[in-house]
Order: sequence, then structure tokens, then C-alpha cells
Amino acid sequence: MKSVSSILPLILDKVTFEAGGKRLIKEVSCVLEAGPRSVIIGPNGAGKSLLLRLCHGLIEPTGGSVLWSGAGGKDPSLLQAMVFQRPVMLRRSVAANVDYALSLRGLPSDERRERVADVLARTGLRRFADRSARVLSVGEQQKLALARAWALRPQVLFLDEPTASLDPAATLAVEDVIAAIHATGTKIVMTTHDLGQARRVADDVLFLYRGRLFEHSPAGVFFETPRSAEAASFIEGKLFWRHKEIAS
Amino acid sequence: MKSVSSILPLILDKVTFEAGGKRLIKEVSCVLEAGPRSVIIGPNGAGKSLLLRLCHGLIEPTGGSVLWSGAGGKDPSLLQAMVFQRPVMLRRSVAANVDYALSLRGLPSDERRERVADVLARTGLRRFADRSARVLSVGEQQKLALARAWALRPQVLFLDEPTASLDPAATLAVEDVIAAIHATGTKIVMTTHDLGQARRVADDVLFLYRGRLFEHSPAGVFFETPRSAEAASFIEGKLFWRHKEIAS
Amino acid sequence: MTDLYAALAAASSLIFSFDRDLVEIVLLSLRVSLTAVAAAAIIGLPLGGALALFPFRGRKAVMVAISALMGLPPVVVGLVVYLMLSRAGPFGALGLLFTPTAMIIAQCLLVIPIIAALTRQTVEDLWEELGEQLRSLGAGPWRALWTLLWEGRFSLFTAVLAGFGRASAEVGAVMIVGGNIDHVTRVMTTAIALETSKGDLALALGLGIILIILSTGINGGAFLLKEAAQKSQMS
Amino acid sequence: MTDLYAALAAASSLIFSFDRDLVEIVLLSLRVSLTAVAAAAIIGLPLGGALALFPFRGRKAVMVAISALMGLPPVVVGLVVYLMLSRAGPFGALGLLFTPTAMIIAQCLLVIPIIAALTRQTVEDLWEELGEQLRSLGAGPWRALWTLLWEGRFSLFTAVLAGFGRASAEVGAVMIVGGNIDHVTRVMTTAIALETSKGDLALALGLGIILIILSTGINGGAFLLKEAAQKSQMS
Amino acid sequence: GGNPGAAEDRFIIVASTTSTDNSGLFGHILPVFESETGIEVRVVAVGTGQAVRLAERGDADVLLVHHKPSEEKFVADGYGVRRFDVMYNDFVVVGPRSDPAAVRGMDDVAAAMAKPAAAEAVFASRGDNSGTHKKELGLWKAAGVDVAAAGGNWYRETGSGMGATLNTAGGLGAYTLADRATWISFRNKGDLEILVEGDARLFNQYGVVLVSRERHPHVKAEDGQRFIDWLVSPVGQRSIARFEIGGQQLFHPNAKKEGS
Ligand SMILES: Nc1ncnc2c1ncn2[C@@H]1O[C@H](COP(=O)(O)OP(=O)(O)OP(=O)(O)O)[C@@H](O)[C@H]1O
Ligand SMILES: Nc1ncnc2c1ncn2[C@@H]1O[C@H](COP(=O)(O)OP(=O)(O)OP(=O)(O)O)[C@@H](O)[C@H]1O
Ligand SMILES: [Mg+2]
Ligand SMILES: [Mg+2]
Repeated sequence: MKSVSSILPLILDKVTFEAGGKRLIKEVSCVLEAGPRSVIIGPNGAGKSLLLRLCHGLIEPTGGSVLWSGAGGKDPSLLQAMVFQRPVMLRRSVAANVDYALSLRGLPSDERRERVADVLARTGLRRFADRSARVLSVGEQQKLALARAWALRPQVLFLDEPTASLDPAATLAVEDVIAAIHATGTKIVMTTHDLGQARRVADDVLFLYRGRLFEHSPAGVFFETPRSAEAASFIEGKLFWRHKEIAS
Repeated sequence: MKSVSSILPLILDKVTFEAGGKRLIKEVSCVLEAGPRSVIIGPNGAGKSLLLRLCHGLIEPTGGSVLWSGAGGKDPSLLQAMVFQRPVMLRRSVAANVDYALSLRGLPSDERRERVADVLARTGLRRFADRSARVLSVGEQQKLALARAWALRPQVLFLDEPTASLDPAATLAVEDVIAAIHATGTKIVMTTHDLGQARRVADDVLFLYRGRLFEHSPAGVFFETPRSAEAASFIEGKLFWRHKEIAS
Repeated sequence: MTDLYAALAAASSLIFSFDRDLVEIVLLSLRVSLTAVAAAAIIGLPLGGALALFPFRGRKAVMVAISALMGLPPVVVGLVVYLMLSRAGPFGALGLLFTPTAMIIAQCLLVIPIIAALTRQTVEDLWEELGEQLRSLGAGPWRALWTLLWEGRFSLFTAVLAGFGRASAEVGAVMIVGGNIDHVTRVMTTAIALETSKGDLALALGLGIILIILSTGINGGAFLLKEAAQKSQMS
Repeated sequence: MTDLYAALAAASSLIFSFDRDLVEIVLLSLRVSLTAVAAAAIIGLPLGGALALFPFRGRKAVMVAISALMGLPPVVVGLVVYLMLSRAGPFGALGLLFTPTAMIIAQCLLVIPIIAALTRQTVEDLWEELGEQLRSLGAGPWRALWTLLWEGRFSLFTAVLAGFGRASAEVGAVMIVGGNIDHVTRVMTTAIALETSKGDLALALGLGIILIILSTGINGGAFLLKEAAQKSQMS
Repeated sequence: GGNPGAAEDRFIIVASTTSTDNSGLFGHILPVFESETGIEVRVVAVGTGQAVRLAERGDADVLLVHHKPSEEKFVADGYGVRRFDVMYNDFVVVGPRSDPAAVRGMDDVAAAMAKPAAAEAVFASRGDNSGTHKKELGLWKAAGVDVAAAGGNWYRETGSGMGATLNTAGGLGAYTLADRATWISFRNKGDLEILVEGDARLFNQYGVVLVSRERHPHVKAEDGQRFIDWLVSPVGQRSIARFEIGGQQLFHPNAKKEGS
């Protein structure tokens, strides 16, 4: 990993995404540098998941550009991994799900076996190794998705609400895992609805609201002195839709 | 609603569930009375979702019995509703998803239209009424699932982590919604990983751990003086699997 | 190779001369196959769905039987329908033998197992995804059946096209119950079989090419309709 | 009705007398159809999957064409293969005409579009569910193709059975390229067609019944194997 | 008739053989009959065996085939009213131009057919109980050859129609017995040509029978009888004689005044 030069920074230039006749992401521009853990926050439907998928290259912007400026011609996609908000499991065992991901990177089978055992142990899934992945509980699947992404040792790890279905202790443990992954040099880009978690994890915060990037600031600055009124009321836990909808 | 006599209490007698050669729910006995909001808590994989599905009649216990003792011969299933941990949407519009559920109860179309509009407004989904339900964000889908269940005006409402993917403000709003539903006489049975939410919502708490019901106490008693060591460490946010797994 | 060129020549001359007999045959082919497939879909879709959803004793046996019946030779179906409709048979009095109606009945019987077996699979897959939610909402098995057929409509479309392919390609059944009577029950496939038995391979192939062009047109049209419907429900 | 009883009698007497000619015909039928379907699956499964996954210009046209080819009349396939393999044709030197190999080739061509079209649909449905995850993991289109064929193996099984049904039922193609030569290329369906044209309807139907019994046996066996595999992967 | 109603409903069904229909004879003579009488004739052309079976079951009004013993049995069993001679043509032995068994030009057909059998040169048989097949079996008997014992070796049963059998014979380089009508209208001669013809035993008589209304009350006896009457009438017979392909007459009318 260390030997490979970084594909970062990731530069979003006026990225716009339209679907179903609606502009869902509106001219988002920002630079994600190697190093700091970037946390994207915003209310439901703000466009956080769309933005992660745009960054990860799963969907193409209908306007603007997404550029891995460090990639220098090489394919950046194999150096990224993502944990989806709804984890998707293949119809095979827990261990085979991790192993499959590793085999896509062409790793030799003994190294694969080692990494599989390692990440399953660290996410508390060792005793489920042979169970069919699709019968796991939702929280267990979320852990498995994290284990699978982690095993790939990506340069950039996208996490879409990785602890939404985890119990309190598991949530803290996963935060430790994220810290550990980050410590190995991996760039973390995650979303969360848990403001406590955002405060604990974030180095910088992107605040998204109705498809627009309202703020991108260091975490301390954002939580202490948010620039926009929207961000301020979000931090206070005020409800946008109730005011807007019921009034309208 | 009021005119129909309650199907409650729900009596679980040594309910056991096995699958894949494993005992996943182990001799759970309890009585869920009309009235108090019952909250099921426990770590990931404890069996909370399985227990809800057993209560709701989606899966059959392999041992013991689930009895709606107030039902007195009539079919209890049409007086219940459930919000699944992973919301499942039909391939039709947001409004049509709610309408479909109502049509199954044989409601006349003008009453259906009214209820659809009502629950969509109250969950902040009115502007999505004509959007295809399957393109909604995860949080929006969770709200829609709640709206759909709510529109049915059930006697008993099962909620499997209904706010896991909601933003902080929406979470509080949904808690208000739950309180409102409860106020109309609906029995609430829900799971949550948010201990703060459990404290705010619960009247009584069921603590499930590794398929076993360790405690069933009034909320105040449970949070102040948990009987079992497991419950005590869960409340403190201690991690079971890290200790068990890595040590083993 | 010369035969292939001759076939292409025969096909294009038939098409461009706009042969009146050919038009008649083409229209009858379309009428018979499309009606048969429509009827088979009306029966086969709910049947397949019911097999996927309704638990009953012997369900697996019925599933195996339906899937085995996909291998029903058209000639056998033709014979059975013939014996039923023949003057000496139980429905002889209806006088349906050697009419397009008889051909529709035979093709419909041939296509039902195909649509039913493929529908069973699709509905079973959908049930895995939606089943608990539908049961929770209180959908009884019948209602769930219609809902899943609707949910799976775009996938089931392929099953119906497979049935149409079988109907439009088969000759054994319509030959026996239709009798391949000129101007009455002659369709594309029986005309092809006739030319083959006369030894006029080029003309037979030419007709085959026209049949494929027709079938492509119908499939293409159906496909575009489906795409349009799929797009409109996406938004 | 008497004919139906006579058919049942003919079928049972053929079966219980264990007629040597019948055994020969049955074995040849099985060999031809099973080989053809195996070959068609090897070609049609990846082909259908590729159509679902690989974007290329004209992809929709190919999809329509494949689905139209499901309506390819066996006689036409038979004629084309005949012209290719006949002494005067480009592959005449191989001397394959009127051999079981020719029959296998013809049936394989007939079954490929069916398997490919049904596979396309199944793989497309799976891609909707798993596509983004696979792309995120870095699966290229080829790897994704194999993965989805594997993920969908139980559903695709039904597609292959539909193909087997078509192969074991058809008579037009094997009649032309095989020639229905007694003891050489006579299979169940051509024997049925022959008895029909002889006017021995009872024997024809009797053979049809035996064919359906065979087909039921194969489908049932395959079904049980699938169930067992499905159960073992569930745990 | 069973249904003398509206004009377009007025039709009869004739069960006949592929040789008469495939050659185009019906296409030539039926319009004449139809315009004269307003009766539509629907021809179901199948093998002789199947045609007889259809008529026995009452699924046709008239039977027109070319195997006298079957036709007479049909009448004797009470399925048919009466049999009439209509026309004849003849059979020919065709084979590959190279003629490996050297039968070209022989005038004793039985002797000629014994030669490929002796030389084990491939012979393609219809093998489908058709009139032609029955004729061929009769000739083998006359030649003293037991084809049942020949197995799939040199004697190949194709189990299919005349045209298809000619195709197969062409592909196999085989000898076969064909009716002249099909042979003339067969457009894919390839390497095949006529090697033996003219023996009286190759004579091929066609007969026509009305299906008995006593057996099958729905039979359209009046219209069926009109068709038969027309076929054996001078007008019908002339019509048959006038049918030619490439200058060759395919069928020779030979109706007697009385049926047999
Ligand atoms: N294909 C589409 N067509 C129409 N609208 C879409 C489509 N895809 C997404 N949307 C809409 O875009 C908005 C943003 O979706 P996204 O999933 O990015 O939200 P999010 O910020 O991740 O929300 P959550 O916190 O609920 O996960 C939502 O309102 C959603 O309904
Ligand atoms: N069919 C099955 N076969 C084997 N194990 C199963 C099956 N279904 C569920 N399980 C296991 O049962 C356990 C309980 O599952 P359940 O979904 O009830 O957990 P949960 O308490 O809801 O967890 P979470 O908080 O993650 O949602 C899990 O460990 C799961 O892996
Ligand atoms: Mg999201
Ligand atoms: Mg759960």
C-alpha cells in the first residue's frame, strides 16, 4: 500500500446530478485531501449517499467533473472501497463474501485466508464465518460489509452510515476500527446521522442540504460556529420538514 | 378502532426458534399487555428482529406458542402492522405504496386518499407522493414505511429500529409520531439501539441477549437497577463480542 | 450456399411482390399465435404464480410436471387436441377441427407450461424479497399473487415472449389440428413444412426468413413498449 | 376416447415389453437432447449474461434479435443446418449429414436463443440488486458476469429446463438433418411424427406418453438435485 | 348436405395424399369446380395411412388416395359409400447419376430393385405406410428381398414425405421409389435422375370414396357426391388431363362409368 502513490486529492468541480427530472446534487465543488477524516452530514434526502456514489464513480455526474488528481492515468477504482448504507451480500458464506472481494484484487489464496480471518475476528464475526451471509441480522451484515471493505486495504474508504444499525458498544468499536484504518494512512469519507459520532470522528465536515454543499470546514469550526443558518439549526436538531411541509 | 375489542394481551410461552441447525430464540416467555410501550433492546444478533417476526406471525416458532389471548377466534393479523428494519417498497409511487396497504383492508377509495395525504404530510413525504418509492433515500424509505404502517391504524404496531437511518430532528419527530399513535390506544412494540431513545420512549423494557430474554421490567427499574450483569454492561455500552471473540 | 442465396431471393421476391396468399398466411399466423399466447398468458401467469405462492400437498410434483410439460412435443399436443375435436371425439359436435380455433387451442396448451414454469420462478424470487412485507400488510395469497405478477411484469414479459416464440415456431400441432388447408388454416410454419416436403428448400427457407422478420418486428415492438413503460415508472 | 385408451395400452405394452428398438430410440433421444442443451447452456448462459451486462452499440438490437430467435421454427434451423452440412454445402466434407451430430448441432442452435434470452432477464434483475456493490468491489464486467451467473444459478436452472423442453419436443430440425433413419437417427419425436403420418395414432400417442414420462423423470431428478443444493447453501 | 347455409360456409373436406396436393393438381382443378358449383373444397393432405384414418373418424367428407386395397377395405368396413377410379400416374425408381448398382434402363422393376440390395447400395424408403411405401414393399416382395432383415445398413427408412425422402436420397446418394408427380414437381433434384420406369407394376391408381353418412351423420354427402361426380365427369377428367408441369402431364384420367 505504502509504496503506491496516492490517488488523492479528489477534486469535485461543480458536480451536478439529475435523475427523474430533478436536480438532486447541485453544483457541488470541493477538494478532499489525503489525511483528514471527512464527514458528510445533512438531513435525510440531502443527497449524501448520491454524493458518495458520485465520488466513488458508481454514478456519473450529469454536470461538472469528479477528478482523482493524484491518479495520474492509473485506474483509481481499485484503490477505493465503500460500505453501502444498505449492505449487499452475495449468496454465499460470510467468509466467502470477504474472500470474493479479495480474489477480485488477485490476491494469492493464503494471503486471502489470513486477511479473511483477521477482519472477521476484528469485527466480531468469526463465529459466523461459515453461515450464509444473507441470514445475518442487519447489524451483523453491516459489520460484515465493513470487514469486507477493510480487508481490501483501500487508499480511500467511503462509509455510508456505517453504524446506523449497530448497538452502542459495536458503534464505539467500529469507531475504533475506523480510527485504526485511518491510522494506516487510509482516507476516510463517511456520512452519519449521529452528531456525537460526527464530533468524535470528523476532522473536517461537509454539510449538505437539499443537494447543495452549504459548508466545508474543519470540524471544530463547523460545530462551534456554523456559517449557515441551515447548518446551525441542523446541529440543534431542528426539523426542516416539519416547518416546511406542514406550513406549506 | 375503538369499537373493536383488543386482541391483546400477547402471550409468549417458551417460544423457541431454530434455523440452520442453531437455536436462535431460546424459550422466551412474556406477556405484552395493552397500553405500555414495550421496547426490546439487546446487542446485534441478539434475536430482536426474529422475536418481532415471531410475535407478528411472520415466522412460526419451532417450540412453544404465541397467543393473542384477546383475539377470541378472530384473525389477529389484520389488526397489526410492522415497520421492518430494512424497509421494503413496492415498485410504485410513494402514495401508491400507502394506498396499496389501505386497499388490502378494503377501505373505500376516498377514505384511502384522505389517509394517504394525511400520513405523507405528517412524515414530511408529501412532496415525494408521486416519486417512485424505490428511488427514495434510505431515511425517506424508513419514514414511508412508518407512514404506511401508521395509515393502517393497527391495534398493535411493531417497529424494528424505526429511526436507525433518520437524521436527529427526524428521529425526534418520529418519536413524537410514535407518542401520538400510542395516545390513540395503539400498542407499541419496538426495538432500538439508541439507548437515549429507549429511555425516552419505553414504558417497559425487554432485554434480549443471545436469543434469551434476560429481563422484562418497567423502564425505570431496568435502567436504574438492571438485574443481570449482561444488561448492566449493555447499558454501559460495553462490547460483548470484543471480549468474547478476541479472547476465545 | 446457392440455396441460401436462392432463399434470400425467394424471400425478397415474396415480400416485394406483396403476394396476396402470403399476406393471408401471415395474418392468420399472427392471429393464431397472438391469440394463443394471450390466452396462455391469462392462464399461465396466475397458474405459475399460484405454484410459487400456494402451499398444497403435491405442489412439488405439479412443479416438476409443469416443467416436464415444457418438453411436450407439439405433435403429441396436436394428436390429443385432434382426438378431442375429431367428429368421433368428445367435442366433435362443435365442428372445430381444421379451423383456426383448433389451432389456437393446441398452441395455447403448448405454451401454458412454458409461461407457467417461468412465472413460477420469477414470482418465487420476488416472494423472497417482498413476501414478509406483503404478509405483514395483510395480503392474502390471492392478493399477493396479483401484486407479485404486477411487481414482476417486466421480467414476466420475457416469459411471455418465450411462449410466443414457441407458438410462432411450432408446426406439429397446428399441422394436425389445422390440416394445413390452403386459404383456411395454412400458416407460415405449415407452409414452410409443405415446401420442405415438396423439396423446395429455397422457398421454404425464404418463408422462414419472412417468419423471422415478422417475429423480430413483434419482439422489437413489444420490447420498445416495455422500455417505454419501464422508463415512465422509473421517474 | 378409445384412441386415448389404446394409446395408454400401447405405451404400457411398449414399456413393459422393453422393446429393444424403443430402448435404442430413447437412448438416442436422450443423448441428442442432453448434449444439445449442455452445449447451448455453455454458450447461452454467458451470452445472455453478457447481453445484460456489457454495454455496446446495437445491444438492444441484439436483445430483440435473440428474443425473436426464440421463435425460430425448427424446420428453418433444420434447413439451414442441412444446407451447411449437405454434400454441396460448405461443411459437406465432414460427412455429418444424417448423423446424430448433425441433430445435436441443429437442436443446440434452436435452444441457444431461449437460454440466452431468459438468462439476460435473470442477470439483469440480479444486476439491479448487486451491480453497484460488485462494481465497488472492483469486479470487471467478465468477473461480474460469472458472479451473477453463480448468484442466479437456481433461477437460471429453470431457463435451462425450458431449453431442454424445447430440444426434447422439437421434431422439425432433427427430421431434416437427421433424416429419421431407422436405427441411425430415429428419435422419439421423429418416431411419433412417423406413426402419426402412418395413421397409427394410438402408437404415436403411446410414444408421446413415454416421452413425457422420460421428460418428467429428467425434470424431477434435476429438480431434486437443485433443491438439495439450495438447501445445503441455505444453512 | 350437412350445412347448406350461407355460401361461404359451403365447403367439404377432402382427405388426400401429399402427392396430389404437393404436385399442385388441386390448385389447378379446384378453382374450376368451385366456380362451377360454389362449393369450397378444403384439402387436408397427409400420408395415405393418416388420410384413411381421418376419414374413418369422420373428419373428412371425401377420401382421395392411391392405395386400392385400403380404399376397398374402407368401403367394405362401412366407412365409405363407394369407390371410383379417378386417374393414375406411375412410379419411377430414381437414384444417383453415377448409378453404382447399374440399374439404369432396366425394364423389369423387381430385377432392378434386387440389384442395389445385392450390391448393398443405399436405398431410401419412405417407411411411413404411405401409398408409395406400400407399393415399394410390394415390389420388394416380388424381387424376393427381405428388407426387414436389412436393418439400417443399406436400407434406410426415412419415415417422412416424398419430397423429404427425395432430399434425403439426394444427400445420401441413395436409390428410392417416387411417384412421378412428386418427382416432376420436386425442384431440388441435385444428383438424382430417373433410372427405371415404364414397368406395368409401377402403375399408380388413384381412387375416390365418399364417407358414409350412415356411419357419420354430419358428413356433407350431397356436396361430397357432387365433387366426386364432377371428378369422374368429362369436365373433371379433362381438367385433370390438362394439368402439366414443364410440358409433362402428371396424371392420366381413367374414370370408368361405374364405381367399384
Ligand atoms: N433516481 C432517482 N430519481 C429521483 N429521485 C432520486 C433518485 N435517486 C435519488 N433520488 C432522491 O435524491 C435525494 C437524495 O438521495 P440520497 O440517497 O443521496 O439521500 P441521503 O442524503 O443519503 O439521505 P438518507 O440520510 O436518508 O440516506 C432523495 O430525496 C431521493 O428521493
Ligand atoms: N435462517 C437463519 N439461519 C441461521 N441463522 C439465522 C437465521 N436467521 C437469523 N439468524 C441469526 O439469528 C441471529 C438473530 O438475528 P436477528 O436478526 O433477530 O438479530 P437482531 O437482534 O435483530 O440484530 P440486529 O440488531 O443486528 O438487527 C443472528 O445472529 C442471525 O445471524
Ligand atoms: Mg443515504
Ligand atoms: Mg434486527
